[in-house]
Amino acid sequence: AAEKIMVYHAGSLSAPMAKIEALYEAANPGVDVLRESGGSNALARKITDLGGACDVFLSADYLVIEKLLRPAGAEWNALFASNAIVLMYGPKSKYNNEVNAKNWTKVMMRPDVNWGHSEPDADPCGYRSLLVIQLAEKFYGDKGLYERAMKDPKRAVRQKAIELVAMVESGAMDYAFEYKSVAVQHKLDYVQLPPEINLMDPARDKEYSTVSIELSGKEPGTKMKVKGEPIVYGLTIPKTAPNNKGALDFVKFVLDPNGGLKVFQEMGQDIVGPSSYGDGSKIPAEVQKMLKK
Amino acid sequence: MIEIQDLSINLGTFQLNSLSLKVEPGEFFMVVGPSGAGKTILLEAIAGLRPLVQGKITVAGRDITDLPPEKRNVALVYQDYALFPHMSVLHNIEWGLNFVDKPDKKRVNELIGLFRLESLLARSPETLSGGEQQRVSLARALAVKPTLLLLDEPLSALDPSFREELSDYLAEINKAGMTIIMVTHDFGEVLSLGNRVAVITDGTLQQTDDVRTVFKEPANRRVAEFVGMKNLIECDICSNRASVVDYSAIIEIKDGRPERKALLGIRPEDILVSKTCPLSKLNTFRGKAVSLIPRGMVFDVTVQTESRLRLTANVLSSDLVSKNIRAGEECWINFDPESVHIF
Amino acid sequence: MIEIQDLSINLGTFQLNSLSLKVEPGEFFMVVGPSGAGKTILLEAIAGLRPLVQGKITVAGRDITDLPPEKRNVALVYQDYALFPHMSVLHNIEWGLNFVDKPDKKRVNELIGLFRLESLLARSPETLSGGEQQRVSLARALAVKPTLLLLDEPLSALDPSFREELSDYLAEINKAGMTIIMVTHDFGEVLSLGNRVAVITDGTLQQTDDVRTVFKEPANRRVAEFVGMKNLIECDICSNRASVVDYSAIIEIKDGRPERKALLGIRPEDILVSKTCPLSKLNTFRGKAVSLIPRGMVFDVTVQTESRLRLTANVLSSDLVSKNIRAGEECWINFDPESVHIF
Amino acid sequence: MHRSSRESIFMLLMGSFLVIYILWPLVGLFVRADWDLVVSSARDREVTGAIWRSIWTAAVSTGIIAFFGTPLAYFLARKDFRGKAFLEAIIDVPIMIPHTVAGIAVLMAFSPKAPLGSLLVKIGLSPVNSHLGIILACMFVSIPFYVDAVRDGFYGVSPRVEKAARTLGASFPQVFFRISLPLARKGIVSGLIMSWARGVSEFGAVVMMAYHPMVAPTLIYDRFATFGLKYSTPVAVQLIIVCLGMFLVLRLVSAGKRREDMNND
Amino acid sequence: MHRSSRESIFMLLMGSFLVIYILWPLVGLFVRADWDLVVSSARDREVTGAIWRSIWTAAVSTGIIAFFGTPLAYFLARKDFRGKAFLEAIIDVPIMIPHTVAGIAVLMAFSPKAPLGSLLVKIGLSPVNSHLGIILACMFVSIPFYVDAVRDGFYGVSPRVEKAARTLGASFPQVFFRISLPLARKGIVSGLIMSWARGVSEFGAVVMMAYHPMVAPTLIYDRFATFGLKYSTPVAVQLIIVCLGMFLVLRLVSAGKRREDMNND
Ligand SMILES: Nc1ncnc2c1ncn2[C@@H]1O[C@H](COP(=O)(O)OP(=O)(O)OP(=O)(O)O)[C@@H](O)[C@H]1O
Ligand SMILES: Nc1ncnc2c1ncn2[C@@H]1O[C@H](COP(=O)(O)OP(=O)(O)OP(=O)(O)O)[C@@H](O)[C@H]1O
Ligand SMILES: [Mg+2]
Ligand SMILES: [Mg+2]
Repeated sequence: AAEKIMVYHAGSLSAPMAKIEALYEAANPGVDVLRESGGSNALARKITDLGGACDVFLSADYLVIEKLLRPAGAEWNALFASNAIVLMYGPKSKYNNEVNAKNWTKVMMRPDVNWGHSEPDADPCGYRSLLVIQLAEKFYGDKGLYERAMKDPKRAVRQKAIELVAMVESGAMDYAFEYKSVAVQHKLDYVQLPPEINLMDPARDKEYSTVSIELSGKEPGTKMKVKGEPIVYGLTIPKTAPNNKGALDFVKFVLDPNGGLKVFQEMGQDIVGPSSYGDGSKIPAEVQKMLKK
Repeated sequence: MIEIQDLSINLGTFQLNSLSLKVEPGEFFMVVGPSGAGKTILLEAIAGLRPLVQGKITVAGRDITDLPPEKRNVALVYQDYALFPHMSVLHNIEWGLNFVDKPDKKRVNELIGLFRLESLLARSPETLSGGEQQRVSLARALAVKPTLLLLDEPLSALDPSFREELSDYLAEINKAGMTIIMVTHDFGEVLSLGNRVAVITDGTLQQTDDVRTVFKEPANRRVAEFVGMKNLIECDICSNRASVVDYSAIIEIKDGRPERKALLGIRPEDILVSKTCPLSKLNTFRGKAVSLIPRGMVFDVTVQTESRLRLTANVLSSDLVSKNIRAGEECWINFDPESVHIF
Repeated sequence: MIEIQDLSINLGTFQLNSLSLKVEPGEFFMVVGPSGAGKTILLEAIAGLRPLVQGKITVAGRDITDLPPEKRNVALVYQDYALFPHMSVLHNIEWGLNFVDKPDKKRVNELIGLFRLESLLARSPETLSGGEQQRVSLARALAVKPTLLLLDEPLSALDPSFREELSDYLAEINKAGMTIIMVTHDFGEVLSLGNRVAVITDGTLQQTDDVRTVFKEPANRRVAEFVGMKNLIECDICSNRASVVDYSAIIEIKDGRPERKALLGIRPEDILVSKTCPLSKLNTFRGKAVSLIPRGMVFDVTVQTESRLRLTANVLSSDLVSKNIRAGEECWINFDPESVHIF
Repeated sequence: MHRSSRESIFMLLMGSFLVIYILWPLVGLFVRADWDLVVSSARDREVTGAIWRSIWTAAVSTGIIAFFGTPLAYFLARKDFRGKAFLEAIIDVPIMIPHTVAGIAVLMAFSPKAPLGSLLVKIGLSPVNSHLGIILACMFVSIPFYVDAVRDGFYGVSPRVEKAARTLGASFPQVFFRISLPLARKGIVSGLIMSWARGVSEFGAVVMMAYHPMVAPTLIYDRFATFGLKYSTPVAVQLIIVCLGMFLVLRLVSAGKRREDMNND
Repeated sequence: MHRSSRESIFMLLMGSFLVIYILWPLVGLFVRADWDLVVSSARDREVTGAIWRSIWTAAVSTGIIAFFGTPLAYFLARKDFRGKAFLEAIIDVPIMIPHTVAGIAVLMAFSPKAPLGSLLVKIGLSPVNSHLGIILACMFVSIPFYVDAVRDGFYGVSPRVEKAARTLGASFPQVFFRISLPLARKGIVSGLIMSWARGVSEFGAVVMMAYHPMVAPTLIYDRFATFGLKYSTPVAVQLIIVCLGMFLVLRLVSAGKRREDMNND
């Protein structure tokens, strides 16, 4: 039987990962890459709580690996790409002919406009959307924007990106905060937000961290504070990986500037690093070689 | 009461053919016919449960052809009872009262007593015996006091003494004014209860007449055979004599008639069988008893005469012994010219 | 053939009480009883379809009490036919042949002809008339040539001439060796077909006897009432005279008996009614015809004698006219001491 | 007697495979559940709220289906016509549509931009992110289960019995409500249970129409993704216990008192 | 005649609400679909493979359920006993369990770490990420639909007819297969359709056991996540067309030729 590499990845990476799979399989005949996409949190839970067989895990937020996998489930965490939050809209969205990077906050808050984002607790994209609004309040000097937005009855929270896309396509929602790569993949229009607020630029780390949000903690009822940070994707090989050798090889391909990283770039994401987050001592040597210090 | 004009029903392999019928108010009207003749379907049509191909049904001059069943005030007791399986016996019987202007609870109690259903009231119909189901079904229909009661073999599953009691009750309510149309296979019931009777065979109405007339003077061969006129003989008639075709026998008939070929019938109970030559010489034949078949209280005695006539007579079981008639032995038969029916 | 010992069945509100019965091979055995007596349940028990509380059933000496129904070689014709609704008439009839060693297709064709089912073969049972269903059900059971045939009112939905034909056929196959146990409400059938008869009332076997004996000499009052012995009189008996309790009448009986109180019964067909005083003075009473109720071919004539006896006699409808008997008028009754049954 | 019970035992043995197949994972769920959390979550407003919401939205959806679906089922059971098989096939389609697709299809039909959805919005109803949205999604996935079960129930009602009832003076609706409906009771109860339970369980389609207000499956998923299995299982366990109780009551009511006569047959 | 047809029309009108409720979103899906893609995806090996896999795994699961569930359904229809309502309630539980929970429960029961799962692994079967896993998940969610429908079907079979068959020389199994089963035909067909279709549609539970090999719902989800609605809808449309065809055949077969006698009643 063919060698199998099980890859769990965030839904927002579906398109690039499909391409990477094809490239990798072409380069390594006899290897079958099996991708499973879903919410980053849910996938991590599947690995930890349900014994899901996973060789490589790529998360939309490196913090998911930190929070849920390390140190029990995985030993290292490699950052490799960034993404931006955009305001996605579709052909049926109201005012889609006048919205732009300057007026989007006003358009969004118009009384006849539905907008939404994904669930902050379940999906990193969700809380990042809220942070973007907070940053926008400062950036545009629009006092009280965040509070008004939170109280806006037309705000809808959705579980995952998938449903936001479906809603925007069907016209049930006019605007949704979403990763840029997702908007690109689904060929939907989007408002490109200024780098000061779109959480894309790793260099603006400081600016982003001026805002924060309360999220659910480790168990229901508890809270924890999350600060604004650039959107950085992380990957790791879980300890339980059935095919560690194949996993290493695949990770190398993903981190190869002429391999995976190139694909991410083509599909609307920027490359970060690649570099190790936190304690990098357990990173296998082969992978270590591909990382920037 | 009810007048049916030109009623036709089509069920693919079976047709009821333009049947016309008139039942007088207060009449006890019987419907008989062979199995599969269309009796049940006729009752269903009257109740408004079968789509008609054509025809008109009027009650007291009012056209009810297109009236829904519940507006006809006609209750039908089905041959297979059609009880409501999810209700107790009592609720079955009382059910129709829900749709009646002035429900008569007293009557329900009377019916329960009369039909001896007291001990069954709480039971589910599925646990009842055949006869019990039949009684419940009849009581249920009577409870609503319909103006027209349609009964499809309503006493067939009852024992004789019960049947007698309920016959008497039906006769009584009929006297009290209820019009009844009843399908039955029991000629005893036809004779004892019925005013007039309709004979249906194969979807066609053959005869409607007074009950006794149908038995004595059936309209045609089919009816004759059906009502048990077993002796049917092809004859050449000339004045008041009929010579049996192909045989040498001559049969005397009552009135003079023009010469013609005809069918002639004699009911078996009208033929007397005796061991010795009877006094009357009219229609007296000597022969041999070829078979004796028990039919309850009577025997069917078939006699082959010397003139090669083959006639069947009914002899009371008790008479058979006292008259000393035995199979294979010689005997005499004799019948009145009055009892010879000519078609 | 079949011996039932001490059979008991419990259905909650109804019990069949330790019933014992023996049917000889080749016998045509009748079971009669009022509605709800337990006849159907008895047949089901014999067929192995009802759990027994106690009892033993042996066939030809072999204990079959715990044998499943299909191993008993007993076919049951249900009162409500129980045809297979998903099969054509033909498949219904042929169905049992699947489980028979040597299926006899020829017989199936014979049965179809005999039961006049030719034109119905492709039909679904749900579209059949009541009588048609009954014929199919009977043919289906006969097709498997059971060693014991259980019939539950198998002819009740048929017209008289068909019924006669099929009775003859049943008599014929019984003569050819098939043992038959048949439940019926038709005393005519009991008399003409049956060898012996069992009378059941309320789950209890009352009498098992030769068919004629049961009618003439019922075992007790319940059986007497059931078999239509309408004249039941409480008497003080002394030698060969019975003096009616409370009345002044004396009835002559056949043999001398010790002095005692007893019940005395006379069948209505054994009582002669005449307008004029009959020749015999034995058991002759003068009275008044108080009611004349038609019962098919006969009338129930109830006479109130001068000695205040009230007796019911059967008079042939034709005799009623010839003898000139009218309600309310004077008449004489007379009966043979032989026909007086003492319990 | 022993004979027939031997056969019953055989059938029960065969069937027990499936019963165990259902019970095994359920028992696993119950055993693994942290019962302190089950107890405490029983007091958690969010949990009880979501379970209650699941129950009533599925009940409303079942009610609407029953209102329109019962006549449809009767019609299908009583009439035969060209294209009936096609109609029945159409009715069954929602069973086989993947739930997400069902959700998308319903969302597209009822989105405020679509004709139907805008109509609803115009009369002041919001078809998405609302209880209405949950009900709309539940209805779509539940319809076939109700209609199929009830139609099969009506097949078992004898038209003769209905006719006899007509001749006793009852009109068509009276016969329908007092005879046909009660006689199809078993099928109707099965239909109600299936339709309602199917609505309670729905996640994929409901989540397309409304993540908030949260129904139980959404909450369970949310808890799973946010806090892990430890915190989602207690909610699931609670939902199962509540629904099991409701099933039990419904079955007991519908079984009625047939006990005695059945075992005698 | 017009009377009864007036009533039918009323019932059909009521029912058509539900039919339209089902058709509207479906038609929307079909209209929006890019038919060039539908046609080309009909030649896409991955699509046809996933659809075929959905069909056969659901069929195998239905087969197993039918094998064990038919005796169970018969038993439930014929016997009455203490605790029957409880047993029936247990059997219905999988209907109301959110699919993800169902998937988690089945996964935990059959994970290679659990006793049952390790047993399967020992005999060389892999319960996760395999066809077996898909079948195991489908079974769990489908059992109640089959058992309920078939049990209701058996309720309609007269015990008298079965008894009459016994006296004609047929043994219990012969009567069961030749009389009871064919007479419960409508219920069985409904049960088969529901159980099979439910299996085809399952995503939440199946995806827990096996994302790969991909069944149609997983593929549709994957396509949607990767390429968007434009590329997922054609797969859904194809799946619907194929299943609709299969329903049609099943219903036509089960309807038989009752046409004539029905409309005369
Ligand atoms: N739905 C139907 N389709 C075709 N033929 C039918 C249908 N219903 C009844 N028939 C036929 O119509 C004929 C008349 O049926 P009906 O029930 O009226 O007979 P019947 O005179 O009542 O007979 P019985 O005395 O046996 O009850 C029968 O031959 C029967 O087979
Ligand atoms: N399942 C049951 N539970 C309770 N009682 C029952 C059940 N089945 C039958 N019975 C009762 O048992 C008695 C005998 O029934 P059975 O059917 O044997 O009567 P039957 O003698 O055949 O009467 P019929 O001549 O009316 O057919 C009836 O009173 C009936 O109500
Ligand atoms: Mg009839
Ligand atoms: Mg009986």
